[in-house]
Amino acid sequence: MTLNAWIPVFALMTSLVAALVIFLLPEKGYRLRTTVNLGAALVKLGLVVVMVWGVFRGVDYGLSFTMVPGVTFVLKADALSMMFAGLSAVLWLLTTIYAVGYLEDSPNRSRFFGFFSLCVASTMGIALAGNLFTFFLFYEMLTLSTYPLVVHRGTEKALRAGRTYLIYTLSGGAVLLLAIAWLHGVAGDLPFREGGHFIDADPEIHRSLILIFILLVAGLGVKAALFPLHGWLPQAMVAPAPVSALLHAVAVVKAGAFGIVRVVYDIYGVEASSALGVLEPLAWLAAFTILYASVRALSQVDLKRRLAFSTISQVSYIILGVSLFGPVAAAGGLVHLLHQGLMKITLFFCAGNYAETLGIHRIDEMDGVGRRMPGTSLAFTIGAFGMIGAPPLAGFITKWVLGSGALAAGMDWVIAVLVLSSLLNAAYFLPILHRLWFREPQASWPEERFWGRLETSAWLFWPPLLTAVMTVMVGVLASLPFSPLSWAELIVLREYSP
Amino acid sequence: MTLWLMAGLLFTPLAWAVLTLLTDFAWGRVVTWGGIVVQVLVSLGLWLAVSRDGGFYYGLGGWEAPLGIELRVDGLAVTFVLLTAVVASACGFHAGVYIDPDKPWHRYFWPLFWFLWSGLNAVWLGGDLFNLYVGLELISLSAVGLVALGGKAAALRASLRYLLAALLGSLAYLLGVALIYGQFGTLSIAGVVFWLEDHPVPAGSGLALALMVTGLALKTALFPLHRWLPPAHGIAQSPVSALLSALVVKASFYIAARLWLELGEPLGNLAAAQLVGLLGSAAVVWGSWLALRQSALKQVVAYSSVAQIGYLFLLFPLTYSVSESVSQQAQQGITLQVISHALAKAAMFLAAGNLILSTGSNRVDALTGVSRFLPFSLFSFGLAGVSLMSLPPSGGFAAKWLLLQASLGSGQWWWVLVLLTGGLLSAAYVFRIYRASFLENSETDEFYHPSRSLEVIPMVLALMAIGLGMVSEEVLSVMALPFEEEGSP
Amino acid sequence: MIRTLKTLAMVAACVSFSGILALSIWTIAGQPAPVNLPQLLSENMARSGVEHPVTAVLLNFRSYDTLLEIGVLVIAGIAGISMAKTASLEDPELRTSDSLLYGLQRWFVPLMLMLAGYLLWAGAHRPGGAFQAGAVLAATGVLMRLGGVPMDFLRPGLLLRLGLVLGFTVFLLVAVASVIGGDAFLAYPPELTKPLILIIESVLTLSIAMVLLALFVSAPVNDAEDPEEGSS
Amino acid sequence: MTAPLLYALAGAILCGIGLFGLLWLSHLLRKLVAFNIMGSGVFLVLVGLPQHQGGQDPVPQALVLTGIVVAIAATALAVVLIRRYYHLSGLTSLTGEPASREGAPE
Repeated sequence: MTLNAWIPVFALMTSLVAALVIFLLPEKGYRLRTTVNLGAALVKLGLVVVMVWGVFRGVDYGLSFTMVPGVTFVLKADALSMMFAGLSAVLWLLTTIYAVGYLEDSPNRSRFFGFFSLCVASTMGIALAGNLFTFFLFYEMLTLSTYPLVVHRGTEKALRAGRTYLIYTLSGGAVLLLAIAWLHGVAGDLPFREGGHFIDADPEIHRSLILIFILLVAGLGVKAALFPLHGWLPQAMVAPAPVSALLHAVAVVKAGAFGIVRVVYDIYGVEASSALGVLEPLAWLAAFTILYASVRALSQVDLKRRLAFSTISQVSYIILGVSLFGPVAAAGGLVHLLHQGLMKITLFFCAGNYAETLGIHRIDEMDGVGRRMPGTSLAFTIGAFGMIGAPPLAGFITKWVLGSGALAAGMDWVIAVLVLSSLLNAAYFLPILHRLWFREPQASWPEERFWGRLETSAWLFWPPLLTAVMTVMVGVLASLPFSPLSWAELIVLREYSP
Repeated sequence: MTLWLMAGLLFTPLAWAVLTLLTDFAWGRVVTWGGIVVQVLVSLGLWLAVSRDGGFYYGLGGWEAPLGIELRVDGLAVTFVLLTAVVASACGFHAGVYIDPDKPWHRYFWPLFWFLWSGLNAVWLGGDLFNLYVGLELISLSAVGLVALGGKAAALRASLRYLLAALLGSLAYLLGVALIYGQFGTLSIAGVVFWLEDHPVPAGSGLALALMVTGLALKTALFPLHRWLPPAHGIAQSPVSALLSALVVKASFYIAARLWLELGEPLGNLAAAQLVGLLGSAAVVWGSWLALRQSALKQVVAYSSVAQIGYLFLLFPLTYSVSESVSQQAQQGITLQVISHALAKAAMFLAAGNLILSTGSNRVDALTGVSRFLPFSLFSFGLAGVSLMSLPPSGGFAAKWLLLQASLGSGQWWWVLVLLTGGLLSAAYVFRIYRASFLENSETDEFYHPSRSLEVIPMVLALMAIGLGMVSEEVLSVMALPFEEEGSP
Repeated sequence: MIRTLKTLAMVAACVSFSGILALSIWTIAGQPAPVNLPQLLSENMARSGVEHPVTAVLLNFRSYDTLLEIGVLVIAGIAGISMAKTASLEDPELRTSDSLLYGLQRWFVPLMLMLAGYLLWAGAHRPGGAFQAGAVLAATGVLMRLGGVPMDFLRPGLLLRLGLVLGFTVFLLVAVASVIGGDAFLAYPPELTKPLILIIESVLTLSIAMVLLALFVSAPVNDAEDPEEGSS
Repeated sequence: MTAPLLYALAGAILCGIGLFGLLWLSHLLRKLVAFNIMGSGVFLVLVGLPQHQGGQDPVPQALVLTGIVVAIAATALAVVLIRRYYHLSGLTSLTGEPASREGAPE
């Protein structure tokens, strides 16, 4: 096997090996652990950059072997997987930096960082999986490795949330397994392929295909927090901030959304799914989720819970994008995979900073925080405006492209959904911003801590600012090559003209 | 070469049983470790020989069936021989450190251990119905002896219950054997199959198969005949529990499966196959539910065995009057389930033993907060749990995948529900243990770390159970090897 | 009332079990068996080294069964003596001081020993053999025991354990010796078959008697208990 | 109807009786006796059925001999266990106190 076949394996291994090393390190080995963590994150980022460049030039990275009789284990790098892999590699690095600061002096760090690395390894596996079977393998591994992170604090509340999380995700996993096994029985071992496999499927299996599609979406929809399968996400907010950040921005919800993209594009094929008539109901479901979650977000008083509902709403943009038939909308949906990640992780980092520095968890405690923590609040503001869709930020690009796509696909009602959703986004983010900047601060903060010169620890201070800057950059520089938007267009080009 | 290997395989455990009987516990440990090395090498050698040249029949004493006893050395048998070598040696090494050498009655652990091993090998290789009966009794009696070893009233109660169940099961099996002999005049399975190939099925032979399968199901603890298992497996010393759950129940199942695959098509019927499958499903659900409700750690693991054994019996409906490929998938799935459950359950019991050693209590609640101490054994327990939940990439998952394919392929979709529900239920009881260990409100600051050698063994087994899924194709390919025709009856 | 009903149900179940079984036996008995094993056996008797077919089956054709069967017996013996936690297996309660029994022993014991020897010898050409002889030998031991003859060798020491496995060991060694000659496990060299079987039979007799006797006398128990795992 | 067949049919009846005792009686020694009755029934079937037509057949006779040894070993072991169990708990059955219902949290 050539070196190219091994690069995806190496990318996977970096965090897997890191996890094992970290588990074996003693709790006190703080410096060594941080070095291993950051070193692995950097190596992985390097490997992903190599692969991105390679995929752009059309190099074939892939490895496969028969695992169970009749099924192969396939790792493969294509344009779509590189988008997800790139996102997780970049954000893993930042989140690791952030988590090192966030968990300073707290117990069980070895355990935390071990599972954290396992979680990233699973995400990487999901990105690089070359068929549904391999995808499922890492999808379930993700469930297992995130559970210890969700219950990390070990309180009754955390354990309850962990239980809800497991019930949802494992049931979803079971449904997904059923769907995959059934599909395997109907059509055999299907590799992910641009254009899909069912363009000229035998009409006799149409009914099974539709049923399988529903099962697949139901299984994946749990992690993607599609209505009505979203209940676990707000509860999982008890986890430490870096976990929420990673769960929401990259790992879990994106794994679900990414899976749906894979199913629609690379298993069924967008034309076949459209012909089967399964895309339009999916679009309606996504649109409903967008609006429903936004409305629910309005009434949340806890900052992280409000952000959670915002996530539910935003992830459905991705699903909406892929379920609108047409290249433009597709690009909009795909690019949101990245954009939402950047914006949401910014917001969660900031929420974590508020909690860690000032002890603020509720929105009504946030009066005047902007003066105490201007850097963090600036990042928060950028993230919030991005979510609302203000030009020229990342969120604006998404919504604009999605809107154009909807027009091109002849589904004008989507425009109304987009506008309404933006208004709702504004309605739940602007009051926070108002409190941040324009209200008088309270006499004292709930639980204030000091870190010398900066407003908070340097480990906590820089990551949100960096992601905020990126949020601006991906918006402003959207038309450059290798920007998320151009990469999404590359994917769509390959999908629609296989 | 294979002659030597076969002789070594049969001779070593029996000889070591004698040797260890003549020593005390500490010396027995040293002797046993030597024997384990020999036995593992011989098993591995035989496995390699068979995977290179294919299987063969081995006539003991130079006599061929039906007059003498022939051993059937095929890919499946040597796979299980190797599995036994792996699991038993892990348990042996663990027991050497785990069991208190100062109690005088513990010296009898080693001879019983070796007799158990020899009985297992006899069953995997057995091709003669009556010889299988003797092998089963060898296993049952040594297992009962191990459970009862130096025990107090509760252990004796459990072992008596176990003994009575095992004896009843054996008698039912022997009654079936008597009918088969009366009907066909031979005790060799291959002989019966050979005759049935070109003759009509004689009347009255269905009962023989039913009796044998029922007796073996009782020995395998199929629902609703499972009630002897949890007390016995729960109360034995952990290495013993590991041996019992991982290997002993599999021996009787193995015979039942072999009988069904060879004789099920001519002698069985559809209703019986579905009934057995239904009982297996009930075992999956009921066993998992009870596992969820136990407060003692080892009882959770023991009831989990009841549930996992249930899956095995799905073999019966999934191989009866279905297409060749579906039957093949089902057989492969069950084989993987047997192997992965053996590895995972042994790992789980050994890890549970370590946790009990650490916390000084068998209660699940006592695990509160122990994940803080990063117990290696908890991690092994968790990894083994992944295989029991049949999550990827474990061997349990590969097994479930094949069984799903077989159920869908044969149109018996109702087993799909059982497989999926069973997975979720097992997740429920496994995560209950994790949950306890993650809880952070305990005052306990004391945590005894058992020695590394105790902790490494379950970890190795658990990693093998996980890794099995990735190499299942290779493992299964040995099973499907063609038989060397010369020497067959 | 409920108990009566349950009993009736159980009786009905067991009667129908017997009925089905008898029916099946009746059906099977009506058809000839396709394999004629007795004929095959008599053709091979010359090569078996003994004259009595049952002994030939036990110790030659199906000797593996017998080897494992002795293993089962040894296991029972081991498990039995593992229950006795005292240094001596003597239990004074089991001794009777009946003078008649004591007196009769002098007559019975030699007689029974002779009987055992005869049974062993007879096994070569008529019903009899190691097990029957061993059982008689064990009965002699039981009688002596009840009559109050001290039997110090029945401590769970090395001697007892050696006695338990003596027959099994010899059998096993013979079994593996054939392999060194390049033959299958348990194959006797043709010229030595008869003496080998005789040796095996004799030591088996001793061991069987020892196991049965050990199981009989290993009854005493003391109160030393092994704490259950994690019960503290 | 030949003598061996009669033995086999008697064996069937003994099997039923033994099964009843094994399942229904609770005293452990009685259970054990019932096991031996059932065992005898099985041995009768084993030795009777093949000799019904073929005349003398030494193979089942040898098998029964082996079976008897195994049954004796099992019986002896069971007696030792029962005795010790009785000594420690004062119970002669498995159903008395200290009983724990199946599945009940302890």
